[in-house]
Amino acid sequence: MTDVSAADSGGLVRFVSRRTRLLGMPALFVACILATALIHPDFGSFDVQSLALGALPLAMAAAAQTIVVISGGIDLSVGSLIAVSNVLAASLMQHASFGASLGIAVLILILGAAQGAINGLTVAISRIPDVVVTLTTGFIWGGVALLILERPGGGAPAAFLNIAAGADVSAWLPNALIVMIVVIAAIWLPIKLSRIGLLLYASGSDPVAAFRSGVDIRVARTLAYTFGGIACAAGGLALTMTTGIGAPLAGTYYTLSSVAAAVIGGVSLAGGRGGMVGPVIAALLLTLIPMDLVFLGIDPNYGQVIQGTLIVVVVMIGGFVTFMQERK
Amino acid sequence: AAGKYIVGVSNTLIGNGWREEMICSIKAEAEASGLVSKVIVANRNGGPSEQIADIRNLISAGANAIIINPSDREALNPIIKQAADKGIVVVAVDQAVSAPEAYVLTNDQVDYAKLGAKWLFDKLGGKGEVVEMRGIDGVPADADRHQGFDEVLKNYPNIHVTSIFTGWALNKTAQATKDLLASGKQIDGVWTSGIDSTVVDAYQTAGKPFVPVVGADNNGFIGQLINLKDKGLTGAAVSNPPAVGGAGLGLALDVLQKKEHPHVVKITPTVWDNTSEAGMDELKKAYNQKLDPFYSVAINVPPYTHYTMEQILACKGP
Amino acid sequence: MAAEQDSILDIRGVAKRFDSVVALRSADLKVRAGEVHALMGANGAGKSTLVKIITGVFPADSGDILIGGERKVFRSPAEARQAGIVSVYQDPAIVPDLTVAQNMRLARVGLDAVRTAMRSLGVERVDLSRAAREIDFATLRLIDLSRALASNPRILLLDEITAALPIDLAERVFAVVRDWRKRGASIIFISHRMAEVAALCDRATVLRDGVTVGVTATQGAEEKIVNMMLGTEVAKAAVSGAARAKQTASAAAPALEVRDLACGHGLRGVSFAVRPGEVLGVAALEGQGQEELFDCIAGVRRPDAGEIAADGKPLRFRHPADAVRAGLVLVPANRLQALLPQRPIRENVALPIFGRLKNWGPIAMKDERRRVEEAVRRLQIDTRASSELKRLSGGNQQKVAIARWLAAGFRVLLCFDPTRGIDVGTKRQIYSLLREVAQQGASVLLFTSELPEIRLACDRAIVLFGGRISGEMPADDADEARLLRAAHGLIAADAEATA
Amino acid sequence: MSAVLQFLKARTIVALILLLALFLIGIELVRPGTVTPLWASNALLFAAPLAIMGAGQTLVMLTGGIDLSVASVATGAAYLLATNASSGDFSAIALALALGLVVGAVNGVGVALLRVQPLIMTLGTGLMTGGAMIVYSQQMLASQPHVPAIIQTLGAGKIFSLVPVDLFLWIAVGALMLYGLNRTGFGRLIFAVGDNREACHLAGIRVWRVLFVDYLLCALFAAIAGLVLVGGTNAADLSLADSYLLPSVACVIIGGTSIFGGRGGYSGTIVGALILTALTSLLTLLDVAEPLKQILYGAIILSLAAAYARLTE
Ligand SMILES: Nc1ncnc2c1ncn2[C@@H]1O[C@H](COP(=O)(O)OP(=O)(O)OP(=O)(O)O)[C@@H](O)[C@H]1O
Ligand SMILES: Nc1ncnc2c1ncn2[C@@H]1O[C@H](COP(=O)(O)OP(=O)(O)OP(=O)(O)O)[C@@H](O)[C@H]1O
Ligand SMILES: [Mg+2]
Ligand SMILES: [Mg+2]
Repeated sequence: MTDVSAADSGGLVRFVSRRTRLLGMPALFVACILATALIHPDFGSFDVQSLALGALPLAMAAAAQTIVVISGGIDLSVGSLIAVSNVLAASLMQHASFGASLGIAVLILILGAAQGAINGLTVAISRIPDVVVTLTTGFIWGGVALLILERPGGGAPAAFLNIAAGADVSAWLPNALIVMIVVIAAIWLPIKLSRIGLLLYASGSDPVAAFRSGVDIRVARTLAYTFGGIACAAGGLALTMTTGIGAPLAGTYYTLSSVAAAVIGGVSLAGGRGGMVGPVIAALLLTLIPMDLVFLGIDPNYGQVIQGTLIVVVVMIGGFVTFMQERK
Repeated sequence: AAGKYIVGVSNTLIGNGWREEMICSIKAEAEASGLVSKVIVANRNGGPSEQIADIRNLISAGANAIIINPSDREALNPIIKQAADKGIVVVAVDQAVSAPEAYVLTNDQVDYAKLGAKWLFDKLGGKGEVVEMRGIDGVPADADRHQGFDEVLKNYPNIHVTSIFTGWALNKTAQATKDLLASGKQIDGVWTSGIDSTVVDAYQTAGKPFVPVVGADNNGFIGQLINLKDKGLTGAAVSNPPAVGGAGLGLALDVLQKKEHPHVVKITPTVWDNTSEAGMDELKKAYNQKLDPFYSVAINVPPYTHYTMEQILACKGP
Repeated sequence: MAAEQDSILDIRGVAKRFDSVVALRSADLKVRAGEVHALMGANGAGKSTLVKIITGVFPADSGDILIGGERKVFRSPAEARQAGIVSVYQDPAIVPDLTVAQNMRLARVGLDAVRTAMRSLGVERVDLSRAAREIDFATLRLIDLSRALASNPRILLLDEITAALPIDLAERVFAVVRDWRKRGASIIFISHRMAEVAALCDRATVLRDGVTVGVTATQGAEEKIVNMMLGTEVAKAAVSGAARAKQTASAAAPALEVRDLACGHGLRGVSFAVRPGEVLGVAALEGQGQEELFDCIAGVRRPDAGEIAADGKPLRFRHPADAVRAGLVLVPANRLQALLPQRPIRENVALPIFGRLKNWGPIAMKDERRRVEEAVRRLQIDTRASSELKRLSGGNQQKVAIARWLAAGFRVLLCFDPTRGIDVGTKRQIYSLLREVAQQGASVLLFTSELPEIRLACDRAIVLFGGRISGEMPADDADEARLLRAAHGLIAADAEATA
Repeated sequence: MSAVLQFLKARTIVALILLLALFLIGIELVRPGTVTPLWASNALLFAAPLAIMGAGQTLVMLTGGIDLSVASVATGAAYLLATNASSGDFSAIALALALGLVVGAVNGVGVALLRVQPLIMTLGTGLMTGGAMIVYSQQMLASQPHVPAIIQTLGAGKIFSLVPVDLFLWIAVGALMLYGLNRTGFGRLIFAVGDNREACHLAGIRVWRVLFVDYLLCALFAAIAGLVLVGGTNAADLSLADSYLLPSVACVIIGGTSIFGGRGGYSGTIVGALILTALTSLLTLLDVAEPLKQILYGAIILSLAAAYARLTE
């Protein structure tokens, strides 16, 4: 009889190609760090801290976008959700004690989940495409942020700000990096390790097949946006933590860059494919690029050109590697 | 010139003519002073978080002085303190920061609005319908100007105001102005937060009689004030020189050479109207037919800046 | 009365319409406990729709479903599964980006039970940690079935599960089905292969145009079933294989010649030639290099070695467009690869015409309509749901994939299992169509997983085994037994002797 | 009732126009005296550049892509025109359109041949174009920029002070788009590639050619829209068209084109652009606070989209 199991021959190739996909981003990142150290021999713990601090909100935004995109959607309200949490935190925490500020942070995470759930339910029930829903709720949440705080202001207790500042464990392991890893892991691992992750990947990959396998697509979509909302709220808190204030417009920069980070990090916009490590590293990479431009002392007018080129080239390299593998 | 200082610049709004000119003035001043070996500009669209990152990178790149156009009053304080602790001179230009370590050299935005509004309300004889064309909601400079506008408005109970946000965008302003003109709403005067010539253009294409307009010292608007005076355009330009950038560097270099300086310097704006002799003279003197319409005509801020027109137009640093 | 008492599943007057298309008018179906019940009907008769209604994919517009005498409406396949009613749908319901194991967890099915089922189907060696998209279609169908079996169904619905399976794998499915019948489960079995139905099923319910037209025991009732399916007149008019016109051995240069073609692990050196006006059949078990062979000739893959020549001219393809230009056109096995699901039939059929830059300009609408209508007519495509291809029934979609080349024109038609999921009536139409095409001077290379088709449609057959040709014979000698032996690599010498 | 629904389902564009009409009635109810011929004429004037940019965006989104560089291209074209006007109207216009072709070609090569995701490719080229314009502007501080009279007429002129001149350009673009998408081979291919790229490949179509031309056309439309815009504002700065990026995508989606490609068309985009422009204008005239305006903007589009989904699903 014929052998239909085909598991034997392709095994090694698959092993390697899977690993390259997994290791590609970290390898690229390490290469970039080494390049940076070459450009700027003084590269030290101070810069590592700068990198982690700068990437903190973007990493959260990228995490939020990743969760939603994996489930087959896209969230163009990420920036506004971040803004709402940011101004809410800054206005509530202004005169709060450290303990109270932690309580407020939890409250804001819950509110973020609620906002995300509203996005998700609207998408699930109305049958309006994700893009339209989140584009418009993006305007709505942006307006809400302006209602909460008309101009930049507010504040937070020093102890709260110090959570992400400095490096308590080791100079080379800044607190911001620890916060980033712990928070994103706390959001992502429960998804990844539970049935929820399965639901998200399945409904993103092939909603029809998922439904026929017994998945309630609407539940899956709502869950994805809800977790995305939590990650956005964490992003808003991170913004408060790193800037000490609330700014109603500060979130706007994160909508597109979160999508860029997710895509550069190997998440397919078609849904169902990708992980969390890639986008987070992509967020670090996107923070490293402007840093290198400063170190190189490049005419800032060329900065934008170079940044655009680099973003394209990174993705191109990824595509080329897959292309060569497929041709094999 | 064999300068010895490295100068860092942090700017978080790009594609904006005023900011471009500000950066050019910094480069020009660096060139003219002969004291600077390198100007590093960290330039991108962003908020306080991005700006903090940029300042950290400038510190790391070894800047002796950092000129910032701050995106927020408070948010940068911790990093400014860190920079000052390392002996770096930090100058905030255009908008203020509250950090005591920083030198602040700003155009007084509250005054900017006050002067223009006062001129307009007086011109209207203290009564009428005024449109306030603001910038972007949630941005500090816009909030400051609105505050100044409101303070003056309190003294004119018979002036009624409609506020519109233009986003400092040409086409949005054009559409909003045309919509207002088409709506048949009574308009007696327009105060703008900088997108001025577009409003005048909208009146022209709509074929409506001009009403008094207040704008900034943009080259295009100043040209209109001069050339359209015969056609009935009255208006005033309030100065808001982007050369504060270069002035900030001048100040920083003074401090680096151990000259004493007050920490806060406010440049009070001036008003040039086309209804008075003196104003018209100033306008004609300032107008530069060749310059881009959205570049400010005020290229120097004495006594801080030392460069020539050619140098700022070349926009080249050491 | 007694029969109704026995029925574990009793469907009465179910109707369903999609916009203007009536999929089901009034379907009745009674299935007894412990029987294999065939659900028969031409393409578009409404079989798949009925399956989806039973398992809660979408609701019926009217009618009742009784299970064990109780009225039931399931709101989702998950609910149906819990009630012991499980389906393997016509299109795979396996999520491509998840691993096999994850797919099982998704459906809340125990892995041990799945392994047991996979063993019974002979696919236990599939690595459960592989992503489903990396697994070939046939195996995926068996995994889908294993998953269904693992949830221990009372009623199992199999929608054309054997359509994409080669004989050997289909046999395993039959064995498993028989085994489950013995255990008391009821199986609803949908297939267009009469022989299978006769051998496996106890009774058959026949749908025509969304209405149940009859129920019969399957034993010896093939003719009757066909008549019920197609309506008597149509059935009589259908062309039989015997009407095939014999091809005289022509001296003309081969339309297509393949020499020592090798590609990857699958294809290790194959040579043959197809004459103009000839239909050459290709028979093989799963994975013997037939896919690589067709892909190479159609320019989809580049061969590692060997030569392809058309009309004596050697050709090298860098893109399928090169092959199309040389007149070698492919009807791929998986229709999803060939079709534009959101576009109308007309655009699907006309598609290849626009491959040439000179046709990018204004479309000659009249000429296009004529061509398309001609192709649609020749294949008798049901155009009721023509505005979006994905709304067509599976069989009609398959016909569109062939129709486009009739409209565009070709020299050699490469048909990879074109009758997969096509009803008896249409199958005969397609055979006669292939003959007709050949008679007009074109050539056909036909791979089919249904061995009896070779005799009906081809002039000559080659059999692949292990990436090489293991047998070649004239169609008259290509009975199932010989083909099977060659397909297992048993009669290479024997075949040469005949040739 | 169900007959009406049936009809609307078959002709989604009618549903969309119905929504636009309802919306206009709503405006007139909320603020009587708003919907006048002059107001309508202004709405058309400002909808035209958006709809022309939307034409390009429609082409790209029908293939399942998106072009985030349109705003930079429009701005760049406008800026090039203004700064080169002194060297002659014709050459300035040609230069502006050439920018569109160059960026479009780069996008096309990246997306079609190198297979970079459209979103990333165009995000990158958008940054590159914007950056290049900044570099360029530094050399042009004293270039005596102005906008040629012909472009001013195009972007701001009105015949009998009622019929906007750019409407004619829009009609030409619209006719070209509707004819091109429905009646030419290239149009068919755009839908086909968006629906199933692999199927096109197997049917012998060189997909990259289709995509390349597609992105080229999109950028060209963006450059044309930039010219209309700068005609309307009579001056260019480097953020001229920034505020058009999201609306150019939004009007296509509101018009019923799927972001995954293969389904939709330009007629929906036309109505989408009109709805967005009318909405912006309404919000200007409603004297409410900015945050509320934003909330209203989002909420109204969302409810229109919801109504549309109910009518057509
Ligand atoms: N989602 C849908 N939208 C519109 N029409 C549909 C849809 N699904 C099925 N139909 C139509 O319903 C009819 C019955 O289709 P169904 O898939 O049940 O046929 P079938 O008997 O399974 O045929 P086949 O043997 O070809 O698979 C067909 O005319 C088909 O076009
Ligand atoms: N990721 C990639 N990186 C670099 N080159 C690529 C990549 N993907 C494809 N190419 C090259 O791009 C060219 C075009 O590819 P190809 O012929 O497959 O595309 P196409 O004909 O436009 O579309 P299709 O293959 O879908 O018909 C080829 O020369 C191929 O080698
Ligand atoms: Mg079916
Ligand atoms: Mg190709």
